Amino acid sequence: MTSYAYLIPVFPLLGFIINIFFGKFLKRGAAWVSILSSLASCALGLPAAYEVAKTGQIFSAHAEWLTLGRSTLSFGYLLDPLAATLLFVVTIIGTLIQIYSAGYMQDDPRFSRFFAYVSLFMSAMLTLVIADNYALFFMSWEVMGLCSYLLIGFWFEKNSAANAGLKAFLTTRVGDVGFFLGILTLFTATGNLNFTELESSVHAAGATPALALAALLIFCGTIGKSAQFPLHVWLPDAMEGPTPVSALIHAATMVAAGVYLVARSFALFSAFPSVMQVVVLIGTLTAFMAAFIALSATDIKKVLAYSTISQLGYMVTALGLGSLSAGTFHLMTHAYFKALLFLGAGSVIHGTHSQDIREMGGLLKKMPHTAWTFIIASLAIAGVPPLSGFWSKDEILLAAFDSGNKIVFFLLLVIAFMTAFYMFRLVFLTFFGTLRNHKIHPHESPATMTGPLWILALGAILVGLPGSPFFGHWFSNFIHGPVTQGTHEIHGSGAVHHALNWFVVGCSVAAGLGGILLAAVFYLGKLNPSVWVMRTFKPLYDLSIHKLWFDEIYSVLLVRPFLKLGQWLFIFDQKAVDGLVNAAGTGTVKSSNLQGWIDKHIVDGLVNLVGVVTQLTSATVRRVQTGLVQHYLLITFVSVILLMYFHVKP
Amino acid sequence: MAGFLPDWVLVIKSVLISIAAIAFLGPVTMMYLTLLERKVVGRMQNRIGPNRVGKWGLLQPLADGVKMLTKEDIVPTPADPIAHFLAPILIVVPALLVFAVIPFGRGMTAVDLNVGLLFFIAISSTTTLAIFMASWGSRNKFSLLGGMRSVAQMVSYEVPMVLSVVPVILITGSLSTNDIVLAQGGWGGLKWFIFTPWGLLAFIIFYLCGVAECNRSPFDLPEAESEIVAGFHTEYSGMKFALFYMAEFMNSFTISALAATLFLGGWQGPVLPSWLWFFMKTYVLIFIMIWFRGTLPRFRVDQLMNLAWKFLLPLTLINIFVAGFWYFAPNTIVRVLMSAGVLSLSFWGLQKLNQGYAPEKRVYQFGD
Amino acid sequence: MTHLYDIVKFGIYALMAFSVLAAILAVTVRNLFHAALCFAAVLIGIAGVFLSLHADFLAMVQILIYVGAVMTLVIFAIMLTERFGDNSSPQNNSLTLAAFGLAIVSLIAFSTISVKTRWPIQENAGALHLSVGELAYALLNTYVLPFEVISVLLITTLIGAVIIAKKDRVS
Amino acid sequence: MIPLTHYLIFANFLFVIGIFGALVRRNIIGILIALELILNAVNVNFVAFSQNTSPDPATGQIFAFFVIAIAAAEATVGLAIVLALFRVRKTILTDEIHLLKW
Repeated sequence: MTSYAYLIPVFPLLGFIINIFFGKFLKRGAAWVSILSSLASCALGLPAAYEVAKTGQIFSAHAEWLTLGRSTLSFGYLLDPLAATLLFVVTIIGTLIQIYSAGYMQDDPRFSRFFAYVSLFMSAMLTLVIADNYALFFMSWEVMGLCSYLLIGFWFEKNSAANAGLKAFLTTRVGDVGFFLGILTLFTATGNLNFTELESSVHAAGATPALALAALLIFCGTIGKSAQFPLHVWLPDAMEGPTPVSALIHAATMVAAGVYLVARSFALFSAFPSVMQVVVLIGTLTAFMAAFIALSATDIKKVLAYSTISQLGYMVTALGLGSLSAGTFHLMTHAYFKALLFLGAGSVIHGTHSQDIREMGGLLKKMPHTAWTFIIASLAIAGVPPLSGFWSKDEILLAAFDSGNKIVFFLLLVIAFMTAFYMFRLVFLTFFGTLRNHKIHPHESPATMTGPLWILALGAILVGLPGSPFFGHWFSNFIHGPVTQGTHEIHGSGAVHHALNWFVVGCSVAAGLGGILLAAVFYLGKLNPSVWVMRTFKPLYDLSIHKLWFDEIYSVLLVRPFLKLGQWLFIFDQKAVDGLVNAAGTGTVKSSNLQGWIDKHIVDGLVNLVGVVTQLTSATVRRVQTGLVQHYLLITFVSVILLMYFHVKP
Repeated sequence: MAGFLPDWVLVIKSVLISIAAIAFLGPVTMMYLTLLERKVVGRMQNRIGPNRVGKWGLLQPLADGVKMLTKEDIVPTPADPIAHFLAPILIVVPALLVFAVIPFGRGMTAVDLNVGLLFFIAISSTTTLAIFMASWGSRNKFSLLGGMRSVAQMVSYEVPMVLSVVPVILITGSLSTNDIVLAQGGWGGLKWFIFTPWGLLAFIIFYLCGVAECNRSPFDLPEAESEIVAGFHTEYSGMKFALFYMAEFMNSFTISALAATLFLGGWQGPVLPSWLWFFMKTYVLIFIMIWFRGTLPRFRVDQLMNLAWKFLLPLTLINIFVAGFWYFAPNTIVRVLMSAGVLSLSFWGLQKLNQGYAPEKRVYQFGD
Repeated sequence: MTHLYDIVKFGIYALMAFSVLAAILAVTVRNLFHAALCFAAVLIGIAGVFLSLHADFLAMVQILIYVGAVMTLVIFAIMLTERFGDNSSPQNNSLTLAAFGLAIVSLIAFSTISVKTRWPIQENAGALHLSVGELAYALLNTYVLPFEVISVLLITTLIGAVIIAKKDRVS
Repeated sequence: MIPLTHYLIFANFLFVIGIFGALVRRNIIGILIALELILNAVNVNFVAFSQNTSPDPATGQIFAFFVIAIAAAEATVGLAIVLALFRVRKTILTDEIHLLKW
């Protein structure tokens, strides 16, 4: 199957073409076209991934594309463990979410357009996963950006949705420009854009500043796409899109592409410890900040959005700590449980037509399937063993512990605690207690929606196992197998390990369970200390509920200076200039009597002289500026001839 | 004789013989095509057609020629005399020139250019100039309208026509008409390009566009008698008028001949001599053109343009892709099925897409 | 065969002279339609010159694109903007004398440069035959980037021309 | 068989005539024709040089193709502008379009 790997993205592309052109005639059949095309990709992609996993080999092929001077650009596919992992994630989750969308989008007037976009997105994402060089990677990266824009603004009648789409597009653009410059820098420095030869070419070029710059610029792409600090502001707003889109693009796959980019460029990053430190810094900061904001969010999708940002920060931190396997592993598990969470949230929204968790409550009885799968996913993200999130989070904590950086380790623990807390705050507020707004009439969603939920729940439970000690850390061996031989020694922590570190496990479980317990105390019992906490730590609470004032800071940084400048100029005009003019006016009036005759005889004479000179000059000079094109043309030609003459003469 | 005359005289002599043959063939073809057309259309309309002059009216074209030559040559007073005079001459020149690259039989190409096909397309595209001269020079509103219509139509249909030829060039890898015929030899005629999915489609499109390029029915808007008298040659009489007709008939001959060359294997064929095969195929195609005229009503302008730009053009583009696939795919039945499937699917799809855009009812802009 | 060469040579020079003559007419004739026709004659003459330089494909492209397409456009524009046979207003502006002087000066200058420079003539000059395939190879390999840029330019032009020339719906 | 210099002089003639036309024509379409003439002169030079001096004879022809493509684009946009201009100002004579004149 591996030799047909290049066909994997082709099927969704066909689905896109059929849906965009003939969607009008297909009506509800559009969903079938998309789902079947995704299934075809699954049918090709999963055996290919299995082949990689079984043999541990790398499959790739490429064809020459362009010759640019001395270097050539090629395009082709690369199936290594990393790509296989992502294939496993993207094809399955993509298909499930499309099945779910068929139910969720049922009554939308632009039904076929939605599936066309999703198919295009699938195609781009799969291309990105199996791309074997930066150029192809960047192209599909941009197509994904386009799809993201289109889908966030899918309900463009709503002003906020259209604006959110624009914001997402423009914010990620900042990162993309950096990424593109990074690719160019890399190409200039090494003359190579292929992933397979990246390591050798980086070694050949040595650790030059240009390469460090390239790494940093490429990381800009990650910051934009994976919504890292300081470009994270677009992701919460992106929740304006349909919920399946949030699940597919803004939780499971596209935003993970940034992490994937770092993993792909790992050879480049790991050559520069300083760059790695930047990566760790950004990752930890993002993770902490987003988790902090999530504590107080009341919109069900916003909580999940901030949680996504936080978890992405986790992955980036792991990669920055030099643990390729931990980051990738968490990417995979996170994709499953976060997609599940979003789909669950979608189901809740579908059933209650509300997004505010303060209005909900007691949905466990009304929507049992949704509730139980949601709780499973929440347990997974909180890191409760033996669910998938536990294993991957443990890997990351272990990597942090091994790196010896106590602060990072501690922060990550705190974040884990916060994650558990806000997730179970969400769960308890939504599914337990009693319904707070009685205008809501919740009902369970149809089978096309609950089916994928259960399948994903199964995934959220099981996908952690390959990385667990029960399977001998099979996953980390697999990832480290053929790709990065030699590189994992650099930081020591990414290396193969076979024993559980009971201290780290203990900390991790304690943080998770502690968070759940605290949430239970806050929101389940009658005590309800949350109001008290809110009042006591008011500054902190304000900070959280206002999202650390990020939108405001940006508007201040960008908008206010211009307004200020304008005002300042206005005041200057009014006070200084006008004042001077007035003073001069008064002075002139007062002294005019005295100087009347001087005016008449000397000044007027001078003025007239100036006037006459001006007139004379302009009368001659204006002949040059006739407004007739051909006069200019004549001058140009004459000048060219003269230039040629002077050039040739000596 | 080789030792008798200097070499250069021999070269010029052979050139002259070719020129003479073509210069003779063109008008004769035209003369008897008029007869053929009148006979065939007559039969289709349950008439007999000309039968008074000579056996089966065989001398009718000669009589017509004499009549044309002796008619008065009228030039309208306000006309642009130079353009009005040059137009009928210039319209015949490209029509005659393209005969040079048509392979009439085995080794019977007057000039085997290595860019023969492009030569054909390039030269026939200059016809628009002559039509412009005729329509602008006559200073007659019907001429101008006819000329505008004609040029718009020719420019529009040239695009899908050229693109429909591209697959043939792609597969044979040559622009020489001779090479294209040679590439279709063997298998008792089964290697003709018309027997491939892309070839069939390209042939249909090429032939349709060719009919449009000749301004023949059902694409005869530029000369629509019921609308604009006779289009760009309204103001011409006598031999000048005959020249326009001559160009038109020669064009329909060359288009048919080229269609036969590109898709029907040219002079390839068993048993019979090569030139006979060639003429048989060509005349079948000419007969179909006349058949069109006998059966089909005229297009409306918007239908005409929609057909060219919204249907034929995308279809030819898809066809080029399919031909590229054909070139690289292994020679199996799968190749045939896949290309046929893609082409018929896109045919169906384009038809579906075009349906929505057909105007529901006619709008008379100046009707009130 | 020398005589034949002489004849062909004479033919080429005649073609050049014809082209120059037609070019002069194209920029001086009062009737713009005639000027366009003269320009078409120049283009065909230049196509002939290309043939003499063994650039067959280019010659055909020249005819196809210039005569078939560009001239059609030009004549369309003339028909849409000119009143028929209106030769009352002069076609030349007041620059004629200056332009003529400039033309003569630059003609002399350029011709001197052309004659005096010692061009590095290749040995097989004048006998290089290029097949269409080689041209295509050069176009799609060595010069693929300019080729792509040109295609972008053309599509931009297409859209731009439509937008400029279409009637304003609003007003 | 015809020396390079003769081609160059031929091209010079065309170029200079083109310049003359571009300078003296009042009608924008006339100017466009003259500009096309200049471009054609350049093309003749390209092909003549590629045939005579270049080690790779394809280069000149390829550039002639590019010039033709650009000339076509130029003609299209130019004529579109002419039409738009005519629609607004009812004239396409350059010396009657002088809004920017002093």
